[in-house]
Amino acid sequence: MLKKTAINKATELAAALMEKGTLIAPVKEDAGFNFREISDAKQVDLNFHNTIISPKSAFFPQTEDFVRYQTGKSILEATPVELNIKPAFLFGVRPCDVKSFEIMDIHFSGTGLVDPYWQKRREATTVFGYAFDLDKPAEAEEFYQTLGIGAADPEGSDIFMVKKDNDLLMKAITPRGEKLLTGLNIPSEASADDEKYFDDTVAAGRNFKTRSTCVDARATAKKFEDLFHNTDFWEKMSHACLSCGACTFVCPTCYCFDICDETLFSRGTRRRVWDACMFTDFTLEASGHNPRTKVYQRLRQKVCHKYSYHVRKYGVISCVGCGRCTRYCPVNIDIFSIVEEAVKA
Amino acid sequence: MSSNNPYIPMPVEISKIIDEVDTHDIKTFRFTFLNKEDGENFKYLPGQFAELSIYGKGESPIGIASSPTEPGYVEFTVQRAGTILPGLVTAALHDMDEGGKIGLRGPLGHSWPVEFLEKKNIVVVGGGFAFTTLRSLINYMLHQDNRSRFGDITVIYGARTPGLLLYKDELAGWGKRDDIKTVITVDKGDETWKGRQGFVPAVCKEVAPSPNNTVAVICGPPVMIKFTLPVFFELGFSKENILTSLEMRMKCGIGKCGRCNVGYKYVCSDGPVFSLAQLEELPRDFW
Amino acid sequence: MSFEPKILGIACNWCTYTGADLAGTTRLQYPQNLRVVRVMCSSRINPSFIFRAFQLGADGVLVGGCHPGDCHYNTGNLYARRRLAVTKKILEFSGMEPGRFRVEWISASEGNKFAEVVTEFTKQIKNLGPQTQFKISQ
Amino acid sequence: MAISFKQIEDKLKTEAKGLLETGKVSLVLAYGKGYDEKHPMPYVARRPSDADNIVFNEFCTHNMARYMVRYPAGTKMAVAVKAADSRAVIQLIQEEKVKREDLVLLGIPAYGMKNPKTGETIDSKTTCGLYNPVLYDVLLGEEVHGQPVVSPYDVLAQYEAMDKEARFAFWKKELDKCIRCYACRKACPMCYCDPCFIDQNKPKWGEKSPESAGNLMYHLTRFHHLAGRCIDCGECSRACPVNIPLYLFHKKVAKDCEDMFGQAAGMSVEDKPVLVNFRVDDSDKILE
Repeated sequence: MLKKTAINKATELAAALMEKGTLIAPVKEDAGFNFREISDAKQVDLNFHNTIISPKSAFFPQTEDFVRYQTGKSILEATPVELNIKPAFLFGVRPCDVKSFEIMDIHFSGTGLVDPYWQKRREATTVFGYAFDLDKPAEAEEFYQTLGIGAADPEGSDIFMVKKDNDLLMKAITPRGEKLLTGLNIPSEASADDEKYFDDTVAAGRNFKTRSTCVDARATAKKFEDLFHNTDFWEKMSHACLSCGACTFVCPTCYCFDICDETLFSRGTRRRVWDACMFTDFTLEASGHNPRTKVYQRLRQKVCHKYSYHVRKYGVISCVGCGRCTRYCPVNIDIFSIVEEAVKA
Repeated sequence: MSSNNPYIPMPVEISKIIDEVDTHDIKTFRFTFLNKEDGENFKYLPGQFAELSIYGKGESPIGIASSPTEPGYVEFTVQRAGTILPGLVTAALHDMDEGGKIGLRGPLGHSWPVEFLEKKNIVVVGGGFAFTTLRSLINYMLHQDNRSRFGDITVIYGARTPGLLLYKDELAGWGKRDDIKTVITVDKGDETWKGRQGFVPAVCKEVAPSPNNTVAVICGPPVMIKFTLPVFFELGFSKENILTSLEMRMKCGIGKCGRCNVGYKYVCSDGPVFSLAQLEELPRDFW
Repeated sequence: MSFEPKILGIACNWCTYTGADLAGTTRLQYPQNLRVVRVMCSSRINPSFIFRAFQLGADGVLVGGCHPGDCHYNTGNLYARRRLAVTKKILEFSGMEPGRFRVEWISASEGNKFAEVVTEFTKQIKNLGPQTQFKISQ
Repeated sequence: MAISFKQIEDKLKTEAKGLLETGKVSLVLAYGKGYDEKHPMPYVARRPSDADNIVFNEFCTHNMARYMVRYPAGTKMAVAVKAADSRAVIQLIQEEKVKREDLVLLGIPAYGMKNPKTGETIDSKTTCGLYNPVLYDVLLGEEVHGQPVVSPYDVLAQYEAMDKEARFAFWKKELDKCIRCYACRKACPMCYCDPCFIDQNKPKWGEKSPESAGNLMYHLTRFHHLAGRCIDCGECSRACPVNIPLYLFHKKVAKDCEDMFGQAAGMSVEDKPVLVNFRVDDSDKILE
C-alpha cells in the first residue's frame, strides 16, 4: 500500500501517531538533529540529513534502569524497574540506520540469552524508514554503498518514506506497517505515478554513490585477522586517536555497556550506561591487569570488532557506513580509510 | 539470575565464611539461596562462574569453588581486590558477616568439559588463588559417584608462600588418598615448610605425567598460564588436551556488554574455558 | 514552618575547629544549622567537596581556616586562599548565588568570631532560601 | 599580508626531514592527510621519509601538545606549534610533564584557521586570539603583525552581564546535552590524569550516566582542574560532538585567574602554575 501526504502536513501525521503511542522523531537542536521523544508535534523536523546520535537510542537508551535499591536494607527489598513499554513509532530513520537494527537484533535477541529491554522495545516499535535525498550528493563521510546498503532501501522498515517534491510517499513494507497505514487517515491514496516514483527511487538508491571500496565480509574479516599482529599498521592508524568515546557513542552498531550502581544517600539505582572500548579503563581488571593499555590496541579492538570478530561470530559486518564516527571524531580518524588501507595491505 | 531478566540477581545468604590465608585477604564464602526454587534451578558444573552482586557497590564475576556434588549451597573464594581502582564488591563482601544477604547471577559461562575428560588421565595445574574452579573440578571428580569415570588424577598446585595456599585441610585430605597424586609447591618456603619449592612451570616439567591420553587443566594468574602452556605443549600434550580458563574484565556475564570480547569470542559466554587450540585461533588480546 | 537551612562547615583542625570548640565551651549561642566536618588544613579541601555538598542538598558551605600566616603547616591556607577563590568564581559563573559559599579565617582563640560568622551566615542563607539549582532531585 | 599555508607546509616538511635525518629528534608531531583536504589529522613522523606526508592548511587546528605526554619521558621530539599550542607546551614544561631540552618547537604563525566541522574561522572568540607562538626554536614563516589585537575575553561580556538565574539556565541547558564521551578531556593538552577523577570509584565523585547531576560535577570539576592552566586553545569545544561551548567557562576562569593572580597560563617557562603557587600578600578580597 502506498499513501502520500504533503510534507508540510507532517505535523498532522505526527499528531495522529502521538495519539496511538510514543513518537520518536528527529528534532532540530542547536548542535544538529537528534531523535527525541516528541511532546509537541511541531517539533518533528524532516529537513535533516542525519542525526548526531544514532537511533539505536530508541531501543538501547544511553541509561537504562535495572533495579532500585536502598543501601543498608536487604536485597529482598530491592525492586526491579518494570519496563513500561507503550507502542512507539520511530519516525524518519535513514536506510543505513535501519540496517543497524537488524545487526543489533542478532546480538541482543538473536543469539544466547535475550536482552529483554532491547527485545521488548523493538517489538513495540514501528519503524518509519526515510530515504536519503537522492538529489543531493552523499556527504563526504558516508560509505554505506561499500556495505551494500542503498540510499533508499526499504528493507527493515515497517513503513518506508520517500520524499517527492513537496510530498511524502509512504509505503507499507511489513504487515505491521500495513495495519498502521490503513488505520491512519492523514495520508491520502497515492497515484500510479507516485508508485512509479517510489520504485524508481528505491532502484536509484541502490546505485547512489557514496565512498566505496570492495568489501567482502569474509575476506575482510580474514584480512583483519592477519593484520592483527601488525603493530606498525595499527600504530600508524591510531597515532591521532585520543581514546575518547565520541565515535562509539554516535555509532548505530556499538553496543558495549557498563553496569553501574548510582547511590544518593541511601537510595540507588543499578543501571546500564553506554561504555566505549576506546576508554583506558574499559578492560582494567580489579587486579590492576589491563590487556589493552595502549591506544592502538583499543582502536584495533574497535575496528576489528566491527569488521572481523562480528563477521566470524554473527556473519555480518557490524558497520552500516553512516559516517557518524568520522564526522564526529575530534581528530578526523576515518574508519573507511582504515578499512581501505587494510584491504590494500 | 531471575527467570525473565538475566540482569536481575537472585538473593542469597552467607551461611559460612572461611578465612583461607594468613594475609586474611582471601576468604571462602558459602551461600545458600533464599528462594528455594532458585537453588533448584542453579545447575552448574566445575569451571563456571557467577556474578556476585551487592547493590550500591556493583558486581564481580567469580568462579564457583564448590562442587555440584555438594548440594544445598555454592561457595566462592574471593580475594579483596583492587590496585589502580579499589574493588568495591570484594571489599564489601569481605566486610560482611555470616547471615549477610547479597545477590547472585549465574551460573555463567562454560564449565571444564567434564564429558571430554572422562576416561582420561587428568593433570590439574593451579596457581595462587585461581585454584578455586580447579578445586571444584577435583572435588567433583573425587566424588564417589564420579571417580570411576576418570583416569589418574595429578594435582600440581603452587602459591607464593605456604601461608597463601588455599583449602589447606582439603589439600591434606587429598594427600592421604591413593587415587590422586598431589604436588604442592611454593615460590618461597618458610622455616616450617617441608614441601617443594619452585615455580609452577618448572615443577610441571618435572612431575607432569605422560601425555598419553592425558589432559592438562590449567588455571592461574595470566603470567603463570603464559609460561605453563608451552611447558605442556613441549611435553607432548596436544593443543586440544591443554585446557585453561581466561580472565577478562566482565560486566554482564551473558555476552551482551561487549567488555570481555577477545576476537570473535566473548570470554563470559563462549569461555572462560578454552583449549590451547582454541586460544591460538584468537588474537593475543588477553594477556 | 520556617526554613531551616542545612549548612556544611569545613573547618581546619588547628584554628577554626578549635575556635568552634571554644565557642562551645564558652557557651556562646549560635544557630544549629551548621554541620561541621573537620579537616587537617583548609588546603586539604578538594573543590569537588563543595560542588558535591551543594549537589547533595547543602544550602550553604562555610569553609574555615587559620589566618594567613598562621597556618599550622606554614603555607597551606595560602594555597587554599587561591584555590577557594577560584571555586567561588566558578560557582558564581555557573549561576549559583554567590552568598552560598563563604571562606573565613577564624583562629583558635576566636570563639566569638566563630559564633558571629555562623550566626550571620545562617541568617544570610535563610534569606536566600533553599538551594535548588545544584541539588539532585530524587 | 595573507598567510601562505603552502609555505608553512614546505618549511614544516624540510625541518621535520632535517631533524629526523640528523637524529636530533625521534619523532615529529605535526599534521598529515585526512580523508579529505578539509579534514587533516594529527600525524607522527618517525622516519625522514615520513616528512613528505606532512601537510599544513587552515584546517590544522589540533593542538599537538596533546600528544607529547603520550611518549615516555625523555623522548626527543619536535612539535609543530601554533600560538595556543606553544602555550600548552610551556604549561606542560611548568608542570614538569616534558622537558624543554627534549623538545624542538616548530613555531607556526597563523591566523584565519578554520574549524573543519563548521568551516567557521577560528578567532579570539573561541581561542586565545594570539597569532604568533610564544615559544619556538624555529619559526616557519614570518611573525604576524598588523592583525587586529582583540582580547580573548571580550566574548564573555554578554554572559557576565546575564543575571545569575539566566546564566544557570544557560549552563544547565548546555551541560545537559553532554553525552559523556569525554572527547573534551581527551582533546585537552592539560588533561593527563590517569585515572581521571570522574573514573575513580572510591570516592565516587560523580555519576557516570549522562544526566544533569553527573554532567555538572564532571564539568565544574574539570573547569576547576584547568583553572590557571587552560591555555585557551578551544580544542575541547571543537572536539565536542554536541557543541557545548566549554571554551566560555574556561575563558572565564582563565580571566579570573589572570585578574586575581596577575599571570596568564603558559606564557613563560619560568612561571609556576598559579594554583600551586601563592603570594603572602594575596589579598583576601579575592574571596569576596
